[in-house]
Amino acid sequence: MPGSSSALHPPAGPPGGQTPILKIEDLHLRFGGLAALAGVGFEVAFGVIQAIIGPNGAGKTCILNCICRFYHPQRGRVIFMGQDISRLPTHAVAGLGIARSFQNIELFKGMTVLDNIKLGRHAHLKSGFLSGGLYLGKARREEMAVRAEIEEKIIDLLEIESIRKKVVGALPYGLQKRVELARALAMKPKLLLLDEPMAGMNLEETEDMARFILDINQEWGVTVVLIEHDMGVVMDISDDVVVLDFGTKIAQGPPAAVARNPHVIQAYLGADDAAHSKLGV
Amino acid sequence: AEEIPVGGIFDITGATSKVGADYAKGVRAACDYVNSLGGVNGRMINLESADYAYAIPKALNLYKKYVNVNKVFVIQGWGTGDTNALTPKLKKDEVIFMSASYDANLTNPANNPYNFFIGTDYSTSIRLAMQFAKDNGAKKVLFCYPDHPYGRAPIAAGKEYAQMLGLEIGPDEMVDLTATDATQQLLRMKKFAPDYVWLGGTTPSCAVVIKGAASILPEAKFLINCWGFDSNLPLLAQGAAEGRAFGILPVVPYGADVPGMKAMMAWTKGEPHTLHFVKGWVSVLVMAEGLKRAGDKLSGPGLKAALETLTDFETGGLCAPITYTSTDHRPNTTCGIGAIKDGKVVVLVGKVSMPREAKYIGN
Amino acid sequence: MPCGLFFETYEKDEAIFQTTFLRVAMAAFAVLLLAFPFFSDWLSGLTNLYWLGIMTHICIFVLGAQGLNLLTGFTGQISLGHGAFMAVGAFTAGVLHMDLGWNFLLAILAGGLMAAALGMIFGVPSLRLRGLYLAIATLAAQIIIIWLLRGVFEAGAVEVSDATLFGFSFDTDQRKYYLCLFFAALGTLYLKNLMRTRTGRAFVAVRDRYLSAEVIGVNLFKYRILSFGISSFMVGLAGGLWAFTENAVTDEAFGVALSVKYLAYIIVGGLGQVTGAIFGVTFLELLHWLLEVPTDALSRIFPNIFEKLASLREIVFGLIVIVFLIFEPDGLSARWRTIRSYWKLWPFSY
Amino acid sequence: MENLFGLIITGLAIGSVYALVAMGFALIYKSTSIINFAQGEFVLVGGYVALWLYTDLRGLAFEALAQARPEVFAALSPAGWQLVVVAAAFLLTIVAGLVMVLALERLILRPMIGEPIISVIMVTIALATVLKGLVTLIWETQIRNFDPPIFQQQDGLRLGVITLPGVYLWIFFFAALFLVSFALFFKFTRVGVSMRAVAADQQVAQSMGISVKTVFAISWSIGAVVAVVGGMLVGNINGVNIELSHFGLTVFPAVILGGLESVGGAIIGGLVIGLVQYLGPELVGQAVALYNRAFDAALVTPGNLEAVLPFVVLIAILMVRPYGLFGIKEIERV
Amino acid sequence: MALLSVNNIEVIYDDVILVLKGLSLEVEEGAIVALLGANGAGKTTTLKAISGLLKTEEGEVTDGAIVFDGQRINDLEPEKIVRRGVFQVMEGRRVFVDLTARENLIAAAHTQKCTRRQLDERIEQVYAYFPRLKERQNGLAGYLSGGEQQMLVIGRGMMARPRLMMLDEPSLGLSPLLVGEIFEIIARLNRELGTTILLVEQNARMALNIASHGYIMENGKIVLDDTTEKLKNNEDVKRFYLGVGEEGQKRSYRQVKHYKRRKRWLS
Ligand SMILES: Nc1ncnc2c1ncn2[C@@H]1O[C@H](COP(=O)(O)OP(=O)(O)OP(=O)(O)O)[C@@H](O)[C@H]1O
Ligand SMILES: Nc1ncnc2c1ncn2[C@@H]1O[C@H](COP(=O)(O)OP(=O)(O)OP(=O)(O)O)[C@@H](O)[C@H]1O
Ligand SMILES: [Mg+2]
Ligand SMILES: [Mg+2]
Repeated sequence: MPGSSSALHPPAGPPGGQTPILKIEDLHLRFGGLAALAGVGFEVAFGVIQAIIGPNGAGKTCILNCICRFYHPQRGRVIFMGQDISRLPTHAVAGLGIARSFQNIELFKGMTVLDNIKLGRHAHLKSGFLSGGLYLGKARREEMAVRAEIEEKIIDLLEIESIRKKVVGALPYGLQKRVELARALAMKPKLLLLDEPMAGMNLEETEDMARFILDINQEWGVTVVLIEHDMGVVMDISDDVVVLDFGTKIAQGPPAAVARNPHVIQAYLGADDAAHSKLGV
Repeated sequence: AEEIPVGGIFDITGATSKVGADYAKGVRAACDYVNSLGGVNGRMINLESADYAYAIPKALNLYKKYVNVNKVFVIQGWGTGDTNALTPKLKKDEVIFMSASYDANLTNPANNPYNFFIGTDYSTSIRLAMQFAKDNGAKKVLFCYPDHPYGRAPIAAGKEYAQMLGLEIGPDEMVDLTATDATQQLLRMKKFAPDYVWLGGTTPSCAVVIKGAASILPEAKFLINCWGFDSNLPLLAQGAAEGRAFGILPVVPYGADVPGMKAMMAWTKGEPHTLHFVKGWVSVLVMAEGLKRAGDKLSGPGLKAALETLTDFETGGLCAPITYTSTDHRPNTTCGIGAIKDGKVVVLVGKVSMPREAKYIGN
Repeated sequence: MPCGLFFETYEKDEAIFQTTFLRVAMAAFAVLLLAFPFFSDWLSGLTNLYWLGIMTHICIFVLGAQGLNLLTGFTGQISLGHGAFMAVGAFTAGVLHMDLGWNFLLAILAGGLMAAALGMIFGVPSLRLRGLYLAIATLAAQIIIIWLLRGVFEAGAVEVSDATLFGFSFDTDQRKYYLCLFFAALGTLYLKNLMRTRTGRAFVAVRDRYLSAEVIGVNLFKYRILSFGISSFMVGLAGGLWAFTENAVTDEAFGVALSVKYLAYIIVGGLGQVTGAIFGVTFLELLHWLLEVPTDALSRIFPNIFEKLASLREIVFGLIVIVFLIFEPDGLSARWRTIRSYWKLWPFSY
Repeated sequence: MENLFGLIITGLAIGSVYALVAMGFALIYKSTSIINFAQGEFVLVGGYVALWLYTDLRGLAFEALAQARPEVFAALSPAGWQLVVVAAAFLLTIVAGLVMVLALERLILRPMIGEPIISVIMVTIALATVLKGLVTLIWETQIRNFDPPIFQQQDGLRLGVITLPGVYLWIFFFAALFLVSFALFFKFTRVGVSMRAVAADQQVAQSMGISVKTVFAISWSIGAVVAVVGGMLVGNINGVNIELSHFGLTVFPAVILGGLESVGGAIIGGLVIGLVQYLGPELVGQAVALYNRAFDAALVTPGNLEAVLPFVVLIAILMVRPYGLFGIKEIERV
Repeated sequence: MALLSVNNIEVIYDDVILVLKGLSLEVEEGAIVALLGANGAGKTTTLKAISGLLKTEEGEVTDGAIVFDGQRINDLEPEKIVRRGVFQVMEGRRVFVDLTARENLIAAAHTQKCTRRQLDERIEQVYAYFPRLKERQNGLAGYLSGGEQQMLVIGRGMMARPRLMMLDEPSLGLSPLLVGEIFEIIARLNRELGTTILLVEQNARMALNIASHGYIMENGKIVLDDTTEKLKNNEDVKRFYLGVGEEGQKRSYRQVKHYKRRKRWLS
């Protein structure tokens, strides 16, 4: 329910949603002889859950890396809320409201959960090395405000109260994934990029994660780009699916239609239904 | 009777320990020797010695310990590093510091009232060396030294004096204390073709230069400051030093035929030592004489006053007679010049000296 | 959890000393430090060492080591150039005070800033270099700076008079000790605070995983350089204090050996822990000096093996450090944390 | 200018000394990710042990032999015996180096497996103190030299006015020998891959049955052998003294320049640093002279340039190639 | 007698954290056994205890025994255990990032005394299973995509030809097509080479399909163990691991209720 009073962030962008929140135009990315992306383009509408699927090595993660300006494509543009971000430095992208989680967990292993999440807020905080070191007045109030907000909104939503003082490195995989999501949420995202958030989770946790993503999308109005190999999840929660293979888009459409596409079945899904999802079919 | 506490700051294991250890042995042996003769005015010298491994912070703390805990008023020190770091404190605490850094800067009591040492200061040495070169027909000289306070200290004085003597001076060269080769410096020197080269390094680096010069600068001769000239030089230079290397000898080599050596030889039972041992030994003899003259005024100023009464004090020929005055702490302006003969250090000229000119005090 | 800690406010939860035990312990420690000069003579008589001087040096090195820990422990950039940065601080402070007559406080601040500036210049390669490559690039800083000091400025030795502030002169060892203690405490507090706010977290993020830090919005370049800046400022400040406590600055005091020693302090103490620098400096300095006691005693009994004893002392020192690292590879502060967490839950450990 | 050739050759010769010492670093780093700060002390130990065997033990051995079996003693000419002694000292030094490092491995390095790299590096720093202490304890600190020198001055290489002492040719030879043997060793065994695997991830390597201990032992042994041989050779240039260990620091630019994990790189790095030390000051001197002439200035070339130029060049090269010439670029990927 | 039997082991991390609390399981020679459980239940810890890798962390087996092929292996070094034929394919795509894909495979054959030819053949075999790896064989493993790294990790296990292969979440991050294939490959390894398999999986349906026996663990203990046939029909397993709804039909992720559903067999 967009606009609900409990929303942490008001839904961003025009209510009509005519202009897409994210527009990828003709991305080309080469590594030596390997074309990781060969002219991919698609749009992501405001407020949707957009899935990207495709075989291993198809270039899904590369797209996210291009959006975050971590990879620099040889050709093509990335347009976020009407602004061309193809020239920005990596760290500036975060300030615009693009947050992501990573395929191989990229948490700060030696820090506590709380510190990891606080770090997500980095781009939105003000204190510098002088005021911070003195820890008086503004810097202190700012810290306290962040702490309160993280505790009351994010940690509460993701149900990780009990581990917030733990050092991230020793947590089980599934919880680390959740902390990563929490950190991304702390970035006040308008667009949330999730790279295989359900990988390595059992059914129950996958269900939890799906619920969180839906909540974030529906209640907070955050647009989500979701890369996931669990087709059950993709089918159930996404609004639109892009299918990649060898760096090109081979299909796009509503989940049900995509799943019937013979190209997609041949390149990606295979015949064995049981392999599609942890969830019983 | 009461003991006289004396501090000792030595380098036994550090970077300069290759000469520092033997110097320390000299100091320690001499203290024992003095005590064996009944001490000073019946008081035994109690030497508190410690190794500072050429680490300045450690020297500083050792100093503070000696002054505050052991209540010493005289310290046998070692190198440029500790001496420079301690100098301001000495003035404040009125503590006598006898080091092996013979920097001329320390001989001016106006600036450094509590510093004393027994060797010919580096600036006087370099002047004597220039004089020696001039007397032996040199026209062109050049200065080669390490980029280190010890190396740099006398260079200005040397140049000024060489100029006065009408010698032509070539561009300076620097050879590191740990160098294993000096070809490029020698090649540059070759362009100037000096007759004499001043070497202000330590024995290993001087040996490197002299060895390389055998083929590059065969004509040149070398004048070596006191820490670069000892019995190791001929061994390291492998024959290249024969007849071409001349060194400043502030003290006589161990085993030289002078009266003062007998006691030393007897005390050390003939076990061979380097020149540096002798330096340490003499430093204590001079201190002991000062203490003796100070009588009951056992304090920094007391010892200072006593040392400043030394006039032509004889150390049994171990070094030139020593004189300190309240305005001039140069021990003497005389030293020996050594040469290498048959792989041994020999005394070439027993005494070269120059007048004690007031304008050279402290520089 | 029956025996955890619960806090009513976030404020309390974020406090530095969270339990009564800790607060009491810290207060006791502070009193001990403040009262130290009053029983140091007694200690000195006992051990034939000058403890006030040793403690003063410990304070100065703690300040510098906190600086290096910020850079190496928290930001993950090893520096082998901190000896030289300290020299810059010391020389700058000394020369400004003596030649231009600057007040000592201004002079040491300027020394710190000068060191910070140089630190930042030599930190620029950190933009591209990692790990040991960066470490050796900072070793280059060490060599080049000392070369410049020696060769170009012919700095040699500079004498510095005592520090005075509003007519009060820090001229006795006791006063110098308090001065250095004050700055060490200030530096420690600053670091502790810094590390629990935005900037500090960014440093740690850069250390742990600079790639994801960047994606989160941390400007890598800025924080890498900033870390060099603050770190060399602190060590430069330590240099300034050195100038005013020892009244002399010589380049020989700040060689590569000092840089390596700084690194040793924080590794032995515990990288990335504010207590690490304190523990490390204290442990290594105490070990070093306490070994002097048996060496000294033995060399009185066996004067002939004085030299051997000096070598032995070095060997024992090295061996103790090695054995210590084998048993406590994460440094002393790791042990301290274990003890602390034990006390937190006391009497219900486990 | 006429000396340029001589400078280049000498630069390369000095460079080969660095190369030899640097190689040990690279070998150890390659499989353990540890920079061994005690490498310079290995050199020191090598120098002293060789000297002791060669100078002190020789006399004793000869005496014993001449007494026990005079006929054997007479069978060889003094020159022949000299050769035997050199060879024996050489081999025994290597053995001593191996014994030392295997003991170190067993007692110190093995317990540190799996601990933070920086702590292990710290251990090597402490180890340096211990080794230095041992050397001063056993042999005291005085300067000593090989007497008679093993690699005589006269069989050096004459290049115009410059004579390159024979010992440099030997160093050159050994550097090449080691390089070739390592290249073959890594080519024909799978040890190279195992070493790099251990460096990359000790735990995973263990999960594949690679014994981290064995790999550590192998690489430390090789590293130590290279170092003690280096010490023996370097000790012949200008005698041994306690400062022989400074090589540990002076070769850092060479190691880094070549790229930490590359043995070949260490050699190239060493040679480049040697050249920089020998050509750099010359070039700077010429540049200053040109400037002086052009602007009628009187600048002096700063002294001791050869001490700083390697580091200046190092930083410059690292800015272009952050992993040295042949080092492995760290994977940057999310 | 079982090839592997784990008797009542206890594992403690950092001297304080008790993770396995008396866990026992058995794996018959030639069988495929599945080990299922929630995150943090201690599955990985169990495998590490068996392979000895626990010793490389701050973990310790404090009680119980692990017997492989009739011999106790608790106290052996990990490399010795590998030599006896136990190989753990670690979770989390732990490839050697600085080595090429091919070198990763070579490293895995460390314990195998095989000639260069045989080595090449084995590598080709792996490539036959994962053609994508062949294309990327000379690329540094660190630059492979997540799925490619996963293939490589499994390929390494194949290179070692162990008697007992322990796979920790092999299907993680693979495309559905490959997930199907991976399980087929596992079954084939078991069938053709006779490799005994201990499989930790989150994709319970696939795991139970190819395994003959299954263990379910919670909180460091085995709470349920049976043949897979029976497990598949167990109501709790169906509900919490296989995702079959109350009435036996498909559940949807959208319908997940907004309250915490925590059901544990114990506690
Ligand atoms: N930095 C890089 N250097 C070289 N090759 C790369 C790099 N990054 C990615 N690649 C290659 O590009 C291709 C696409 O990689 P990408 O990570 O985008 O795949 P993906 O679609 O996310 O696959 P998966 O589902 O397995 O994670 C892969 O073949 C990968 O090996
Ligand atoms: N090195 C470690 N130090 C401390 N605790 C650890 C360590 N490794 C794991 N743990 C703890 O042990 C418990 C079990 O972890 P383990 O990795 O075995 O679970 P798992 O069942 O494999 O979970 P997942 O499905 O997430 O892989 C977890 O609570 C974890 O926090
Ligand atoms: Mg991917
Ligand atoms: Mg696991």
